[in-house]
Amino acid sequence: MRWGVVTFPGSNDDHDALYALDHVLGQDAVSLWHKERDLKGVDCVLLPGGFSYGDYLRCGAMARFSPIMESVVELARRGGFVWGVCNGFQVLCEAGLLPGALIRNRSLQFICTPVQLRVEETETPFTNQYTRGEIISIPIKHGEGCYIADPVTLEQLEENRQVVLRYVDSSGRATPEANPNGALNNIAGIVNAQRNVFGLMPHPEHAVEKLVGGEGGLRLFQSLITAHADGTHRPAAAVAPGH
Amino acid sequence: MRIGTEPVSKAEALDHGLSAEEFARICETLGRAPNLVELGVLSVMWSEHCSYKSSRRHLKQLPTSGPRVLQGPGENAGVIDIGDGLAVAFKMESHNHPSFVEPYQGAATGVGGILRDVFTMGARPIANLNSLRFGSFDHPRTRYLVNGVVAGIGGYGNCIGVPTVGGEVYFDAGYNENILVNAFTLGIVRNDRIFRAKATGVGNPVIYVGSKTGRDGIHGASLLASAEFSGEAEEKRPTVQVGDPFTEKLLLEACLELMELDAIVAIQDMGAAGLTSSSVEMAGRGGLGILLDLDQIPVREMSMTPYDMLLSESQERMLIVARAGAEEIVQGVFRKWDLDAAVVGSVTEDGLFRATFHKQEVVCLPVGLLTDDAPAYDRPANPPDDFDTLQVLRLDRIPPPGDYSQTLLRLLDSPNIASKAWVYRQYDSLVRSNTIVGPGSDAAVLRVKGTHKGIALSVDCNSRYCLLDPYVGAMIAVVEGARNVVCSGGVPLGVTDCLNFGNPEKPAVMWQFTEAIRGIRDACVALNTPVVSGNVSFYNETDGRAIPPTPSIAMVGLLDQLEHHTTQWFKAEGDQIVLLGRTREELGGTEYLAIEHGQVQGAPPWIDLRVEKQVQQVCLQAIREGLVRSAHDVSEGGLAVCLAECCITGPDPHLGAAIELEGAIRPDALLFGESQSRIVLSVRKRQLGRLREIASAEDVTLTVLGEVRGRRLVISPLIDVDCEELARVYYNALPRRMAADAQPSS
Amino acid sequence: MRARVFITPKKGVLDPQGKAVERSLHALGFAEAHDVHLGKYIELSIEGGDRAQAERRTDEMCRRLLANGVIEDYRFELQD
Amino acid sequence: MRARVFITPKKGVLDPQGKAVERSLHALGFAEAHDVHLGKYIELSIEGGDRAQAERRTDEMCRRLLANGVIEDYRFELQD
Ligand SMILES: Nc1ncnc2c1ncn2[C@@H]1O[C@H](COP(=O)(O)OP(=O)(O)O)[C@@H](O)[C@H]1O
Ligand SMILES: [Mg+2]
Repeated sequence: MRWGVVTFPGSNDDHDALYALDHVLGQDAVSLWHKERDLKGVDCVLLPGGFSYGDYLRCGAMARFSPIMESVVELARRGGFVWGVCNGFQVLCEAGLLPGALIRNRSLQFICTPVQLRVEETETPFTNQYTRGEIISIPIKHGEGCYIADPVTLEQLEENRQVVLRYVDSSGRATPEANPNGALNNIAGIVNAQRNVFGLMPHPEHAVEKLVGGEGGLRLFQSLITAHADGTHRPAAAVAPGH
Repeated sequence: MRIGTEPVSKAEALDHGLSAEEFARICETLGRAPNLVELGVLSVMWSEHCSYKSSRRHLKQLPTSGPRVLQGPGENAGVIDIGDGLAVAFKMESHNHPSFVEPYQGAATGVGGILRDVFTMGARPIANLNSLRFGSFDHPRTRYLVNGVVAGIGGYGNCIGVPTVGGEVYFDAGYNENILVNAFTLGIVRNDRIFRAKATGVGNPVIYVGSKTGRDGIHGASLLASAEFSGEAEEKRPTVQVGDPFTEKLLLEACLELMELDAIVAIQDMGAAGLTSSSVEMAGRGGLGILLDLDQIPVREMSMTPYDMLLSESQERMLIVARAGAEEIVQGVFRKWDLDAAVVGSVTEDGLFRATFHKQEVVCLPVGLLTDDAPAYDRPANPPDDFDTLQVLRLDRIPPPGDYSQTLLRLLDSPNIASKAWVYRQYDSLVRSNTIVGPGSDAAVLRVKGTHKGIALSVDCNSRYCLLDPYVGAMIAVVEGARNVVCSGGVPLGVTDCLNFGNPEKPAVMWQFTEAIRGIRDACVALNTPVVSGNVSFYNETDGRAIPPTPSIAMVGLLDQLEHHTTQWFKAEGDQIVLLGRTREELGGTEYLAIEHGQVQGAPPWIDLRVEKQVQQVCLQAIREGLVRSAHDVSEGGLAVCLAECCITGPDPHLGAAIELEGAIRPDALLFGESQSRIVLSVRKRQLGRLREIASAEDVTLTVLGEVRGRRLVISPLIDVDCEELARVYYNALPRRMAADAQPSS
Repeated sequence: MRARVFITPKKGVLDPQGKAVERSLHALGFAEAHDVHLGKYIELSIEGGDRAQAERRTDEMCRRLLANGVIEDYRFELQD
Repeated sequence: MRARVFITPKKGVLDPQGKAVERSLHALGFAEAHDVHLGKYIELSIEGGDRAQAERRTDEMCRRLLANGVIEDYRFELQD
């Protein structure tokens, strides 16, 4: 399948996502420049970590107005895959493709550390290679990763099984101590109701090689590759939108 | 607006920090008194910070060349070849005073500055380190400063996307009023694409790129770092520099992109003394002149004077000498990244630094006067009066601990020994996905993509040793850095230093400085690690009290095969624990003496460079042969702390050890003494024989201490503690102190 | 015209910064401080147009960019 | 008593945040926005004491904790 990784001027983990896709997973991956609208026919757009436009006002606040995001929103509306990691997750919330928002960590500090995650839902194109309840380790590195949403939204997310990943301790319990940033319900990652848009704070692209951070994130990518191959979630038309 | 073209008086010159003799020399050379703008230029270029006037002649003693050295000191960063057509560019720099005044911004802009030094060379930064010194936790401002500095380093490095992979932090009352913030960056560059800051080609355009110029830090780094602090310095405080990492990220990407095109002749960042030093130094290296048209400088504020523009230390700016006709190429790239690029001058053949403003010439100075002919002093140097008494340690008056387990726990609770995770968790250590070993082991290890190689990095300095004996202390800083690199599987390649001292006009400080240089020289010669770049920070004094001498050393090493990378923690039950090197009865300058007996006293541990080299050789050889499961050097806290760290710094669950210790020396020296040239290895039982062979071939003492076993650290008969207890103390020491009630900023 | 924009966390939304500031104030002996909330304050000049237009435009800036309606409220004042 | 504190970057000190917001506003077509500065807005309640005392204490809070005097200015208003 063909992947596109967006580069905003302040993106940092775009190289890492491309490296993971291209070098480690052998995927066809291209870079997408924020000032352009052409998605180059990709099946999945990945919005990487970093500080899109400096993020001095609010994380991801500006990115949603970029030309490339117009096309990304359209791709998502047509059922194409859109995946936001860290800053990418923040952008997706700002753009309204995912509900809720990400605010300052409870500690008010940036945190870079591996965390344990429980895979809550496997019936998504992003997690079909895991078993429900499985615990994986992936690093986080963010200052504003505390997921919040209003009570109604939160309940809906839980009810529809849209909470995909939760911070847990090594025995799998979603305790306050295991929650690195204060996220409500220990939420680390969610999908939208249609399950084609995925946002998470941990960085799976930094967990795809034994040598560098382990392989805890590898199957997130493989899940999507599988889903794409099965055609279960194929977007309506994986071509650049007209403009 | 006062443009400042009238000749200045001697009083004004003294006000600018020049001495009467220096001013007389200037007038004599020029045949006239300089005007105010020129005085500003002269005062910054002749400041200690820019001219190295107290240190220049001493720095010449350092070994700076070697077969791999592509660029030694004198450029923005040093460069060492690592094979495969690649090289590493690296440097360390201080941002001490600014960080004391405004910890967040001071530290942040320190990181920004050192990053520019490295990407100026054409290198893509891949790693940052930081070396920090704070006052004691009893001091009312310490926690505020720690919080701000750490957040500032993280804030800048995380945003620009360069991982911070290691560093060091010490707390000592000697830094209560003068903290140290030293930042290091390493970048990767193709060895045939190194950019330098040497202006050539008369008529070539001089192009200003990056942020606009404001009144930030006028006389900031240069003057602040060239004079002592006192209460009233706060009043004269220039506008504090504020960092803008996002703009720097744009600048970084734009510069690296431009470097792929054939447009740049020379490039230098605008750091201390901004536009002045970057133009003068580029002209100086090329033996040419530069003419600037100050009306073209992009400014942020109205009514900036020529003086302001030339001396501003606004961040995130670079100066480029481009190939004539390449202006459009430069501007095109910068436009893509939404940055300003303005042609502000040209290279001239007259050897003069000239600047015009509103069509009027406001500066006309010989470049030579500002560079090579700047003053250089041979300042008097004498040991401090208390040197001899400091060295005395009466061991017979040091009672042994009552409970060795408790002593070990107290050492693990010392902020100087405890885990620094509270600090480095705030740094993105992963971005760019090269981090094989991040912070928390002896040295960080990064892979070099596209090769089988790795880079190992460590920064070290025990300033307590340096206070007691700057010669020995400096040697130890070098060899400890090398030892850390070796424990991680790397061959030490070269060094950058950041020499932090008090007021060089005091003979005692000057003596500490010269002794430290001698120590660095001897150690670097012995280890074959040239010093390729560095920085001197003098005047770290407040109200006449100098900091402990602190020559921080960053060591860069190379792993030919990445799979040789090694970490410090035990790996498996049953592995044999081995000590390389000998333990002497040395307690001088130890953390044990300070924590348990409240003394900073005695001679620091002795160092025999030949033995050190042999020990490192054995460790490397064993790692290369695949014998070593873990390697950890013995440093602060001695063997007991080293073993505890081997138990608890790895992933859960922590592995214990069963150790039998015997020796003919005092048990506290055996356990907590800090004898040098020691490394603790763990190896599989069946590999022990081969390890013995290697050690005996190098004539290195090898002692089998015991084996990895259980969940307790047992050093019979004196110590027996559960690993979870060790870990609890070790990991909580900093968070506990930092979580205490908030401290005011003033 | 000069606009002053106040952005505050919506009622009920977590405000870790406000909490931290309150804790610090107490630690420093300001026991009388309560119910601390931390928001953003933005000052800007608006060129041209009349007051009504400035009002409309500032509101639009807030809605589109300056505040995130999911978690923040905004208010603004205009001055000549 | 309710206090509203405004903290702004000192004049002459670089304000990358304000600069970034201004750039963003222009990119969104708000060409009329200029001279944008981004600061903090803090609301708190002060219990007990009279107005004069509240004023003195709030000022003290600003100096000691809320504003960073090296790079920021502050102003505040009190309301009953
Ligand atoms: N300021 C810092 N920034 C990043 N990492 C740090 C910092 N201080 C210490 N560390 C990391 O913590 C670990 C222990 O540091 P230190 O005690 O100085 O090690 P050593 O004694 O082996 O030199 C090292 O991996 C080091 O890189
Ligand atoms: Mg070490």
